[in-house]
Amino acid sequence: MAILSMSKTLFKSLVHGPYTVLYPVKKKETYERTRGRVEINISQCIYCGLCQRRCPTGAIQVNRGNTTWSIDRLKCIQCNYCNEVCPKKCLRMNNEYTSPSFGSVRDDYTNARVSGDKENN
Amino acid sequence: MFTFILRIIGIIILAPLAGGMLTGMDRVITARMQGRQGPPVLQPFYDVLKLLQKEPIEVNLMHRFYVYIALIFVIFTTVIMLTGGDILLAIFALTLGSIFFVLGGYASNSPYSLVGSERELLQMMAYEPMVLLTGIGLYYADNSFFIKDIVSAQAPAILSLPGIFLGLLFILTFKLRKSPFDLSMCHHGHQEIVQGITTEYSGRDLAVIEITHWYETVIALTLVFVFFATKAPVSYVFAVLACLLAYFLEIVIDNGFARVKWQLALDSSWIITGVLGTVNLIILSFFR
Amino acid sequence: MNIIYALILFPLAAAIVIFFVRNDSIRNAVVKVSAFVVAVLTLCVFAWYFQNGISFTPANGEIIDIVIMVIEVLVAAYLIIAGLKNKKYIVSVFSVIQTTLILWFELTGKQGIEVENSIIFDKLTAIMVLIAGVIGSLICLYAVGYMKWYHKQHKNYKERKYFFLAVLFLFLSAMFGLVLSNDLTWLYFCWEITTLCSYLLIGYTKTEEAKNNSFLALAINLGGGIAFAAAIVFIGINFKTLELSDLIAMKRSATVLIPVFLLSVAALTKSAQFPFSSWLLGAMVAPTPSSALLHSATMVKAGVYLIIRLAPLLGLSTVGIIVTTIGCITFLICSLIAISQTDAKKILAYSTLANLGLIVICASVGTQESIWAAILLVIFHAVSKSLLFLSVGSIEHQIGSRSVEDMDILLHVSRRLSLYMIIGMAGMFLAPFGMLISKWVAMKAFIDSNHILAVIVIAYGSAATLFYWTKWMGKLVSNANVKKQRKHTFFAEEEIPIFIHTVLVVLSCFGFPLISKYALVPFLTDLYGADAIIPIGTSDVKIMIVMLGMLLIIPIGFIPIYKQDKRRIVPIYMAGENTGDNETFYGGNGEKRKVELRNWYLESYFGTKRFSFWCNVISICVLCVGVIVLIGGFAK
Amino acid sequence: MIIGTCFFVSLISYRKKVVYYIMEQQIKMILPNELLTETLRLKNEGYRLVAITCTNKNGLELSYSFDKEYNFLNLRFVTDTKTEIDSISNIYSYAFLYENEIKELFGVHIVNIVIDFNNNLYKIPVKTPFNMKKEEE
Amino acid sequence: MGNRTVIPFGPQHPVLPEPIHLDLMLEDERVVEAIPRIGYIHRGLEKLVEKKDFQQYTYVAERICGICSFMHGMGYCMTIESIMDIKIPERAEFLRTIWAELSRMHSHLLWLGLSADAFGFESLHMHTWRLREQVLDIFEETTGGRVIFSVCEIGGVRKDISPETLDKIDRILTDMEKELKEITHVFLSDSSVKYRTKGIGVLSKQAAFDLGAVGPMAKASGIKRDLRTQGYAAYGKLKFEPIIETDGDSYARTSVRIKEVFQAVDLIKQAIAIIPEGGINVKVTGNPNGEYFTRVEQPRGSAMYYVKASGSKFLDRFRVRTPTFANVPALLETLKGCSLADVPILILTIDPCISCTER
Amino acid sequence: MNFIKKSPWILHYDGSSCNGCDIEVLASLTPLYDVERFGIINTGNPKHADILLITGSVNEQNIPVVKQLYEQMAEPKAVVAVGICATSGGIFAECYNVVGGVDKVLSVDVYVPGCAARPEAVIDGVVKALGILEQKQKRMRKRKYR
Repeated sequence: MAILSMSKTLFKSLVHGPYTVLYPVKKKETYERTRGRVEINISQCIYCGLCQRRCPTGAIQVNRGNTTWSIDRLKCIQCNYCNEVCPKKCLRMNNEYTSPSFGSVRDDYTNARVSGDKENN
Repeated sequence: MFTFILRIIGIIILAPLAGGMLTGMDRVITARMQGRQGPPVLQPFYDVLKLLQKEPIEVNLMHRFYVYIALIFVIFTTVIMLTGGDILLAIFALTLGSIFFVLGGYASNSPYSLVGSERELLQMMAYEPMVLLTGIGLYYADNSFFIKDIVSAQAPAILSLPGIFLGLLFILTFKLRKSPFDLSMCHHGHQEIVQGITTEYSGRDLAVIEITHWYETVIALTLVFVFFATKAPVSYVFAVLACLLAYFLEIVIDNGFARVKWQLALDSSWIITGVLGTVNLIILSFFR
Repeated sequence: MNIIYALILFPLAAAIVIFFVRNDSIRNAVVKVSAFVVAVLTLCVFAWYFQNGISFTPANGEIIDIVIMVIEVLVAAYLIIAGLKNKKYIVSVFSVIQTTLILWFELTGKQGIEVENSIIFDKLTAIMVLIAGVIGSLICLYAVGYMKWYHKQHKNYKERKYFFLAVLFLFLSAMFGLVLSNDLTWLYFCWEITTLCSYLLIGYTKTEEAKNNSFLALAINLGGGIAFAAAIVFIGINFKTLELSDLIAMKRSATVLIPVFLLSVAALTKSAQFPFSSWLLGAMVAPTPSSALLHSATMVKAGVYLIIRLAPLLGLSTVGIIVTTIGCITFLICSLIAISQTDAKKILAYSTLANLGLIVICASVGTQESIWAAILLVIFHAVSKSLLFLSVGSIEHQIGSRSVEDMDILLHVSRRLSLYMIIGMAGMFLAPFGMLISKWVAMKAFIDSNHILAVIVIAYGSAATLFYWTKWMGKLVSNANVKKQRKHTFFAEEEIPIFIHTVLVVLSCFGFPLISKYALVPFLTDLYGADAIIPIGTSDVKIMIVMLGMLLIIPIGFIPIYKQDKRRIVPIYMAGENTGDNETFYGGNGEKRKVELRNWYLESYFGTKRFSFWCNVISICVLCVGVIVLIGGFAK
Repeated sequence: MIIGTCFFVSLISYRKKVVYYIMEQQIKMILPNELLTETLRLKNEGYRLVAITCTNKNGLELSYSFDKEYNFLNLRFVTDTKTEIDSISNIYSYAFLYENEIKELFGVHIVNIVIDFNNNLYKIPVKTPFNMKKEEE
Repeated sequence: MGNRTVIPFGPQHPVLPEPIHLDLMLEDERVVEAIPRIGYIHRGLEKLVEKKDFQQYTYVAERICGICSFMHGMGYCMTIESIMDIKIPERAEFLRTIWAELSRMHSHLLWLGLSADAFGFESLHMHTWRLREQVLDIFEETTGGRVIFSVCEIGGVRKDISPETLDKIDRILTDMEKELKEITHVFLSDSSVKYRTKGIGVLSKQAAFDLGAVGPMAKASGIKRDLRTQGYAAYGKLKFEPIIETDGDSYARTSVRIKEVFQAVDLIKQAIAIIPEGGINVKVTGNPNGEYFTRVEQPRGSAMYYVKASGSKFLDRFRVRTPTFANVPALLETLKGCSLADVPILILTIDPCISCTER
Repeated sequence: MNFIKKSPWILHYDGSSCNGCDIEVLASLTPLYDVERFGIINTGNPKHADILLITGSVNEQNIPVVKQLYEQMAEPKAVVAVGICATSGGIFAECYNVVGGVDKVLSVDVYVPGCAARPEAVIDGVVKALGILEQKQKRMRKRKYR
């Protein structure tokens, strides 16, 4: 009969205090490899469209004519495949994840200028 | 007469506040034991106030009636107990309230509510003998069923009723709906019968159930209280401390056990009642 | 002419008339009128003699004695032949034994014993007469409505309504005689007549099961009759008296306790306590009015009535302890077994057994408080239980089933009926209704008289009681969806008695302080010579009246709230697989599947099999111990 | 269509040149009507069913995979949607899930399944999704 | 059967993390019959091979299930590698092994937590999941994702773990082992937990064999079968014994999983000790042509992958037989005659991964 | 005062996700993230819930379930789609049995991206939904008093 065998852990936790990361106030540190969000250094992009073709979900749209590179944040699965295939290595996986939104988020990058919904960045 | 009415109003208002605060503390301590930060202490009040603001929905017309009437009878019990009334009568009134609550579960005619009701009834069957024996034990000890007489006795009742007190502590786990005996409904809904009787209640009705539970907490702790209180006012301090300690013990038990099945719930409580309660009573009856 | 004669003889006459009227509508009219007259007579007798009571011997006692003897012999002959014909020899044997015994005594020993008061009407008798008269007449009225459809639903039984109704009235007559007699031989005669009525009614349907059960009932009750007869002989020979009141007035001694024990055994058989309980369960095959009248409200009360009468001699005496123990076993075990039953009448039967057990405990404890509780229990139980039986009878009529599980649609079939039913059940186990008040006082009485076993038994037994009543109640309030309304007829003859019963249940709760003050306290004071006090404090009574008031007022108070607060109705939670009608969900193969909800019966825990045998063994052992102790003369 | 029902019963075993982990790929071609006898034989030898796989390329190619300890073996035959294939759920009770699935997704006509969901295992908008091309052609 | 309660259990139910439906037929609380219904998560991802090329499909394979994500990715890659005759670098094999065993730890801890929740032991659930977070931290540090790693690729792995990080992992695991012992002690010895698991859902060795049970379900019934012993990835170079129990009840299954957690710790430590230097991937050219069956041991049991390719970028057929699929018949067997209160535990006891099952 | 901001109760339903988001939703209840700090309870019962948290895309079979659950919730209520599958169908969008994101069936209030969505993102999403709940509550009250 082992009853209350949990009590040691319980009291230890009571004394130790919460293990909780008080998230909105304090953030848990991210790691270098943490996959958050794809970003592009648009000035280096050559609009080859390789990322668009390789993207498993079709989140990336590249338009060579308008020199725009855009990504649908609600489609991106952060697989990092685009980054790997990019011949110019101008794509980068950010540590910050895309924050939740009220509607679809499409980040458009035209040459050297970032446009789009600031709130959702 | 006027002061008496004032007192009753005071009880009706203050008892749920105390119960709510206790529940809030319970949630914080539980969270800390689980290594979590936990909600604010006032969280139970937020919950209830939110529920009161929600859109009222129901599954059929008769459904809500039972929880309101249960609340009324639980308040009635609280008033009887805290004004020093007859402890057996209080127990009966409480039972009446609980039965209405159970009927509420049946009235929804929903599968999970029904199973919850059955389990709740089974639990009532499991703990009711001990509650009755507690009243009887107190009568043996102090020759009165009236709480006002019991709390002004020469010696605390615990001295002659240690067995009964332990038995009561055991069934408090049922009363406060704590693990391992939270078969019929528990505060965290991860259970095979969803939320048991409360599954079909929402909004205001759920708030009423929550408030009922606060009153019940006060009632349960009053039962602990009377075991320690004597004529001397200083004993009241000890009695309150004993209540808090008992409540803390329940929290520890809540966090230290897996939920049992009905067989063990019934067996264990009847055996505990049978051993602790009746042996204590038999010994007492010898010395009468 | 004394009105008491009228009380006894009128039902007898009615029985004979009803037996010979073969036209349905005329007979129904006769029954209705007779029932009404019986009720009026009862009330008259009650009003006349309640205050002062009366005790007397009829002028022509000897003729009555002879008539009784002749009828006894005829009945015995009938029973012996019936026993032989159906190969139930034990019945014949029992019948022969007791008739010979009593005949021998009547012809030899009885000579020279003067009976001063053959008939005594005191407060207890008044209450019993009131119960038998009022409830009896209501049930007779109900039987008219009940029998109207009974044979339509059960086509395979032979229609013998005239017989059924006649026996009911015959029984009423016997029951009045039973509670009024002080002369033990008369009491015994009435006792035997009730046994006969019970036998006839149980066997009414003439099915194999009914036949077997009726003979079982007969055998056990005749067994009790033997004990009764032996007690009479013993008393007559040893104490040269045949008056119950004289016996009670005697001092406890080993010799006095022997007839007391025998009478108690007789009472236990009549009240169907363990180990004699099986007959009452079998009796449930009879049509419901007879179950209500004989097997719960009145006849079985005759047993406990006798024990209440004997109470001053029981107490903490050997016999008292034995009877208490048997009562304890019956109360606890039957409460537990009732949990495992689905048949409504079976539940009621077990509940009856349990409550009779409780009354037996109260009576045999024999203090003023406990007898106070016992008598109140008799009253409340009679009213509530007969209400429940009648309601179940009507429910069977409405929904065609006696199973508790089928009653979830009752709310849609007949709202009124379920309300009556709920009030009846509340009367059985809820505060502030009668049964609970009496239970409470009983508990207090047991504590005060240090019957610790009884206290514990009552604590556990009540918990079990709570379980089976509440789950039944739950079925009644559950709002099962029924797509189409069933057509039903609820005869006025059925509803009026049920309604009056319901009113009585509620009124008796309001009125119990009055009963206590005007009937019980004087009776108990007389019986014990010491001032009896009401065991419940006035403050508690007030609170209870408040509670009762709340129960009546709150539901009405809710009506305006409901009118004002209309809500959106959503389907019940079915884990997201609702089909939309609260009755079905999309099941395993994607097709609609009906939700079925069933109560718990915990067969493995509380099943009959688990308990019955051992409890019978234990209670037989207890009785044997009693016999040994008494024969050895150790009793005190 | 019937090309797949190759009329030879042969044991083909590949050996891969992978150094670290080699898994025996035994595929035994059988005829549809030999399925039950072959399965029964394997069952008696102590084999357990691992999976039933259907491939929709040049006819419906059914592979029944079995294992005994770590030994891995496949039975294979080719069929079409019309041929009745006997269920092996009488031999391996737990085959019913695989068979129902294949029946529903590929339209293989498997009969006598112990627990037959009648194409209700999954609720899908298209009928036999893995066999759509055929129907379009 | 008028005497039975028939209730729907799931798809949405608080004890079910994933939707599965059961029609439960109860007598009192005893389950007389349980009829399952699946298909709530059926996506039809096997068909997706026709739309995603075999490289992209790695990401789909990983998302067959979020708990055993790595194993699915690895199984898929191994199959393609076998078809294409690719020998991946040894270091990659070791890295795969380390991640696979970490996944096993994560999966078993997750399961332990859920089962604690199923029998109403909330604090145990919380503490188990608290420990699990440390494993997730290792994942995040080494792969960049907490549950979906995207680290396996055809021809090796995408990311290397630096020696410092390997040391750190070793340290973390050493610390964790102590805490794990404290928590698992409760699972194995607390009487209230034992009351809920001992003798519940007993599956005899014969029944487990006949019903095709795999993984801990089979191991707990005494069937000694662990595909890791066949030495895929780097398992051939590590020392371990498959864990078995013989009771076949829920307790035995808990015990098997707990032992496997410690075994996983041990295996990771072994792997870290002998991991060779070198590259982590080889370049893949061309398209696969041929077919192959691969079997790997997942936390839940053995999984089978089958790929048929005919030289194009798109595969002809991808098929996965997941362990839960094989365990469903055993689950239905154990459900018969259990109590309603045991249903959650019994469902969890096979460690159901419905999303794997239905694909 | 709107107390709904202080105690949002969630109902989690797994549409047809890969489990990744589900376990992250569960993880956000556990010590490290502990959403009970905000009064959030995972009720598992639509009747009690304020926020419907859906992970995974919807398919033929679970569309009625999702609708049913939403209908059984009391106003004010919000829908939060967690994970890429729930927002757009994700990598499975082209599967024959995937209808698409949750917004194909219900009006989604907050989209939480991520594959799998991190617990922090789940918390952010729920907190964002609180604002919507508050507005809905205000609207509801206005309707009531009009």
